Amino acid sequence: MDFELSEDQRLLVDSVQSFVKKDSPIERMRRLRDHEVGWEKSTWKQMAELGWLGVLFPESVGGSQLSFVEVGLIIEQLGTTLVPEPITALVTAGVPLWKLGNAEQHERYLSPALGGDTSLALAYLERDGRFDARQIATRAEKTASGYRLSGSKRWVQNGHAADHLVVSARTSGGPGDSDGVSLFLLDAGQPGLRRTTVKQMDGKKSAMLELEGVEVGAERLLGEPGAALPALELALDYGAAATCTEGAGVMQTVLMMTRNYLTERRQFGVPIGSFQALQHRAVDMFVETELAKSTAILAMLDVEAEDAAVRQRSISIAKAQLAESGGFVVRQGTQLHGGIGVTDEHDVGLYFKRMHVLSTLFGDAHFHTRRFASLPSFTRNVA
Amino acid sequence: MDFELSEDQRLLVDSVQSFVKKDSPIERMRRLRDHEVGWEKSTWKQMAELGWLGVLFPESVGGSQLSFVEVGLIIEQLGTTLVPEPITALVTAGVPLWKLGNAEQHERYLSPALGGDTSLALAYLERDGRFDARQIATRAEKTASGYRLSGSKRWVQNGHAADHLVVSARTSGGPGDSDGVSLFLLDAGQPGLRRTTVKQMDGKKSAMLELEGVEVGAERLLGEPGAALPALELALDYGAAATCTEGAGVMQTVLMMTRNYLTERRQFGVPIGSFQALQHRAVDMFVETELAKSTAILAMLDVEAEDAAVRQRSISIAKAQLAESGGFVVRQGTQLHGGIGVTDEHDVGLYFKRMHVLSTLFGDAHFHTRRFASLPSFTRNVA
Amino acid sequence: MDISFSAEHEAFRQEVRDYITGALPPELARKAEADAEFEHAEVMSWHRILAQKGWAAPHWPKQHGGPGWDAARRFIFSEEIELSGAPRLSPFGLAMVGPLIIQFGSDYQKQRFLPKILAGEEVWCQGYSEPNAGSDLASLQLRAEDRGDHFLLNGQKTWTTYAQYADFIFVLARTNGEAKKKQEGISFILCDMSSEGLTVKPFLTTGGTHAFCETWFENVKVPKEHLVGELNQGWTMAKALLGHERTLVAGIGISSRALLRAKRIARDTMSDGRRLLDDPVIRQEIAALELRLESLKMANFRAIAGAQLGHAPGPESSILKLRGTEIQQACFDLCMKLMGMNSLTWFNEPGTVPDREHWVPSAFNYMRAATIYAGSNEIQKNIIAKLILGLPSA
Amino acid sequence: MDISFSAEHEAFRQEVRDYITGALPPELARKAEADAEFEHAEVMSWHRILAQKGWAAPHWPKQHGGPGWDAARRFIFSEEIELSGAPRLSPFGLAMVGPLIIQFGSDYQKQRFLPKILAGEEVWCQGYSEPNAGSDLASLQLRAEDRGDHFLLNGQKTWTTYAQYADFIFVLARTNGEAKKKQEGISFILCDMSSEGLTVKPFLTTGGTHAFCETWFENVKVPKEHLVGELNQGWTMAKALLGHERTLVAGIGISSRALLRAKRIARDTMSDGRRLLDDPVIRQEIAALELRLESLKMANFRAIAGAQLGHAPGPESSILKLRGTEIQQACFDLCMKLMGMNSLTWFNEPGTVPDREHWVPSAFNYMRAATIYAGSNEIQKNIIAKLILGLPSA
Repeated sequence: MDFELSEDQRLLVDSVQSFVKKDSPIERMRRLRDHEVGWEKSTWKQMAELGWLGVLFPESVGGSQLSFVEVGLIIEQLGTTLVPEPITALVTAGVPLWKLGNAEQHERYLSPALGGDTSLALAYLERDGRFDARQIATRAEKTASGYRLSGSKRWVQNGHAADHLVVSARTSGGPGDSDGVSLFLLDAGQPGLRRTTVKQMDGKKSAMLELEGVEVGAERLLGEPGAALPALELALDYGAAATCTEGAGVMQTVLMMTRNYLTERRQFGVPIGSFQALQHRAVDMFVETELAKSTAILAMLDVEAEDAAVRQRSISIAKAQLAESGGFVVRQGTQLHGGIGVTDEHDVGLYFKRMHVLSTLFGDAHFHTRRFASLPSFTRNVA
Repeated sequence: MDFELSEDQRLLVDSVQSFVKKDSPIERMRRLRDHEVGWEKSTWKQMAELGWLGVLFPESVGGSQLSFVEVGLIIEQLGTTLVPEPITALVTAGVPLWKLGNAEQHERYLSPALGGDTSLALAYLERDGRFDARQIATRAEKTASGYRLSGSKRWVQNGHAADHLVVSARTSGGPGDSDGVSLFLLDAGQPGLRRTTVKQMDGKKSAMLELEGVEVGAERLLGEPGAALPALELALDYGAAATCTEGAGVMQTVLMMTRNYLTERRQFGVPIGSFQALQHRAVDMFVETELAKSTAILAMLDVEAEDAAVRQRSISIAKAQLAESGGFVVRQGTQLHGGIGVTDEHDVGLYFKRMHVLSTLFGDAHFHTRRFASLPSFTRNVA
Repeated sequence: MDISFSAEHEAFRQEVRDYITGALPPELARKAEADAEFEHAEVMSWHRILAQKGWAAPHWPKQHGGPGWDAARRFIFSEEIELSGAPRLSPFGLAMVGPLIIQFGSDYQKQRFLPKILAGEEVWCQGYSEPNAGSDLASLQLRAEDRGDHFLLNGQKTWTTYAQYADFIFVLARTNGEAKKKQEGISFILCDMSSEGLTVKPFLTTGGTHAFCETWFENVKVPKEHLVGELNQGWTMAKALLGHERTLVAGIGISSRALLRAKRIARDTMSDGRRLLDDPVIRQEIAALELRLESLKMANFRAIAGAQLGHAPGPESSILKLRGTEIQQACFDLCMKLMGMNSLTWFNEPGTVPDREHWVPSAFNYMRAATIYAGSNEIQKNIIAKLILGLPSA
Repeated sequence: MDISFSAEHEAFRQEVRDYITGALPPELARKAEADAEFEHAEVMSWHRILAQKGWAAPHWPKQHGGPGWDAARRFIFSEEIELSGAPRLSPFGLAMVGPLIIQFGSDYQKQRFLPKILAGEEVWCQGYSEPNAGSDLASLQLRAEDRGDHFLLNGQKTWTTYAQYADFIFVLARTNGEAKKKQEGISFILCDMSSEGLTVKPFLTTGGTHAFCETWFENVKVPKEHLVGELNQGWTMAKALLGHERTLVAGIGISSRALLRAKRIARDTMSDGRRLLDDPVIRQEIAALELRLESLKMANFRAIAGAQLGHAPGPESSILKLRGTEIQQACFDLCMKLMGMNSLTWFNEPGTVPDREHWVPSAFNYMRAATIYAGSNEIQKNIIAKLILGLPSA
């Protein structure tokens, strides 16, 4: 057991901290939320050059294959100023591409993204699917030369800007079946693919996709037909782990912002942080932040567990805790700021919104609590 | 809409208040919890003479048939010092006896109880039934002259001391069926009836019953065979309403006890009630007490609603609120008393225990929330 | 005791409901259905419709143009408006300064201001808080110097909601800087928003809509006859104003409407191949919240019944704002949860999600203000601790 | 980073588990299975068994008879004891005064007291709180007058848990009534319980078991060599004592065991014709609590890993007592809820309910003390607010 950062990891954290301070303070996110894309290619390239995009992936595709811990540390720090570049989208689309893709697919789709020249997105959510990757109606019919995809996808994070999209579709079976889920690689400009950009509550953008008989060659299929669900679920757990670490950064920031406000704001002739009821509320924020930071570590480490049940258990613990702790911290952070906390001018509202999005992406507390309770570990020694 | 007490009701409340102050302060309950029976016949008779036992029942059987509001007001005040006499047991056993019984049964079983000469108990719970009156395995087989009852009943409030017991048994159907539930009148000394007295957490006593082929005549059946469930469920709602009003008395007492302690207890040179965090906790106790008092009124009034769905909805609201508010109030009341709150010597622990029992009797929050959600009113305008 | 509204009151409820259905213009009805944010002009058009009916100011006495309703009717009317989703009228004229002028205003003030408030011809806003006087309102700094026939106002007010639309603002201003206690030396003054030296800067809420403003006063002249009550008695005025209609602050109708919305979202959302409403865990969660709301409703009924009899507000009324705002927030939290990914939507993206869900995230965000404005819930608790529980001061 | 215990540590865990299974006498094992309250004599017999194994004082240095375990092993040992339901040894000698004597005691004290604490031959209790000095411990009044070769003690201590069984008590006493600050002028003194003038009155907890006592001192003589540390430095001693083993206060094993108990109750309880464990609402509720416990466990692991490296306790360790005690209470609340009517039972009625449920109501009641003793959670929050968040004093 060891929670110390290595020297390299510490240097990495330092470099991200200095980046957010200098190159991407919260004002940048505030500016970019009114921007059509919401993030900047130049910054994306800069991140690639800093080596941040490839940490998870093998050297053969241009990465440095450290571990998800490094990804998590980067995302946590980026979360402190809500840096908008689509790293989590890169991870969630990149993981199945890496795991299922062949060398040619890696070279064509993954390497350019790790180099900061392109960006990726994972399209898996549908209207009646809620958070379940198996509940999809999009179909991929076999054609002479490949597949024809028909259906629609919702809330594709970075889907509006991605150069390439990893899209789930059924090659067999019906909604809810585990078998028959396949993943395809689409270009942004693929004929028959219609993308609608949507501005989200948190100021980020995503896309709604309509697949109107999109024709692709067989080389766009990732792995074996119908066998992509495990890699897709792995990708979603990576996404969940990423939201947990970003959430830790958000919570720590809101905690300190609130603490500082309590110290500076005076009412009744004293700092309001001297009022015991507010002190105890701040302590509860602190406690929740520490709990969520602790489970974010669990998520970072166990997302790479070999046993899928171990991975799912840890991710569900962390994601459910994120929702509970994060919801509490941003609500109380807002409340303790009083009136200015509910103005758009104050930063706390930006974190409030982002935390809701993080709590929802890749499964909310209800979803993860249920998943946790359905794993064999839940009834160990009880059967 | 009118929540004022009538002049008569106010006089009634005054008389109960003066009784608990003079004749049954909390010390009496403390003394009687080590007593074999746990309550006193002389006091029971006194209550009958004060006219408190008959308020719900018609004059023909020796009551004054006012309304349940009067019963509720009496029980609320008795709750302030945890008076142990079995009024709620009288109500729950008396209601089906009244509704289903014939004149002879009334005269033989109900009137003596209202006169304070006997006491009653309702036996309906079984091991696998949880709070559901339909989930019973006890059987009443038809014999030449009547019925033979076999099975067991649990947690019969006042079952250890009652002279007569109203017992549910199946004359047809199986566990979970609505039809086939019948109610029988048994004497305490009925051959084949084995009673085991159990001391409860709250210091009261109840009984576990074994019915080992108890033979009774047909005149012991209440109403038509197999048709008793509606009256039984009505009785349980009366019981639930009674716990809500008793709970209101408990909460109000714990609130004031805590408020007084906060005012008197000094630490750090000041009354601890001047600490804002404790003040706000006390305010939350106050809020919960007011909510529970409000829904106790709802329960008192609507328990007599003609439409069973209206009655069930209101009772479930009140009972679920009792559990939530009551649990909060006694937990915080204990916490705010600090160390002495967890000693047996201090009274707050007696109220803590009783509140748990009240929250559980006649269905806990989980049971009542589910019942509430299963009523047609829950999906009105949603279907 | 009787828990139900009388037959007369139930008939009145039906009358109000029918009236709203008939009188609400189609465009407003469409917005109401989606719980969309209304434009100020839309709110005022609804105000004028209600005013023609004589229902704009339910709690004003008859001689000033009120409908002469009892407390139960006022509650029913308020609940039905909330339930309908129709615009809620701006409270600053109708519910705040209007009743105060009726109680303490001069004849001139009554004649000059009340008819135009009632008719919706003049819009009011409130100037209480300042950057350094929020919860600690008595520390306010806006100066009103006595210049013979007028006051000269200098300073700043914040959270002057809807000041950008307002014709008048009522302010608490310091008229005596040397009073012993901070609460003394404050006056209640009415000020024309078109006055020279008065500037307004609106800003956005976290819900993305305009509500708050900051308002600056630089040598703003206000005629002496715009002082309400006595000089330096502004604190008394402010307290009197707070006492009005304390039985309507729970927002029962707002929560009921949001809860019905939650149920409908759950009905129309699929999860695991079934309706979310049929997921036992979700159903229990909705039910638990509805139970809390029903409990609060009962506490509110107690308060109304007391008001019907002309009693002073009892302890049960002090909990209405506290729990009412918490439950309002919980209702919107629940809607967001049920919406799942759709809760990521923002109101300027029509068509992305069903109309019913379209404005929920904006409301969810702005709803955080409910436990802050009109005396934060922390301040409410301080007051209850002292005034009702009698706990000692720190 | 690495979240798991090393293979060595896992092997150690197995060793501990096997040892407990083998060493716990059958009668204790039966009680453990039911989570029954142990008699004092039973606890001490288990103490002596562990002492023979060399495991009675996991956190004592080797030269004083400790096993020389690292922080992880100490956590594992503590968790396994908690999980097994075996008696938890009285902390007053082993975990409190023992380590303090090791750190600050004289050679005489070390030789006189430590071996008998370790062997379980002498039992200790704690004399800190007084009727008027609970949370405000520094206000304590027990006087210790200097009488040359001895102190003369007069006054009263309360919450002297297990004083009825104790051979010695350690007290904080006032040795200088004229110190400027209350915290000054206090000394840490060891006192023989058989001293003349010392009387003990045990009383019941709400759980129906004996734990607390009140202890009176009337001209009790204590030899000077029983002063630990310097005269008037008792406050420093008390703070040092608090710093010991802060990674074991979350009670992870206690909660884990209670949660497993809850699941088994849910498995064996029928409702609506199915196992309660298969009721989706119940299952979600159990899972939600387990998730919280797992989160706390992770925070605890962080604290242990820090201690392994010899770091001072970080912020994560300060939350362990706070959330740990809340979760312990929640686990017993849950057991009670699942038991339904069986939760009305009391421990002196064997056979009424399954053995597994028999002691739950008693524990449920007494568990309320967890958020009160060892520095109430309110005091913990005051400390975190000041020391970690740096919030200003009132």
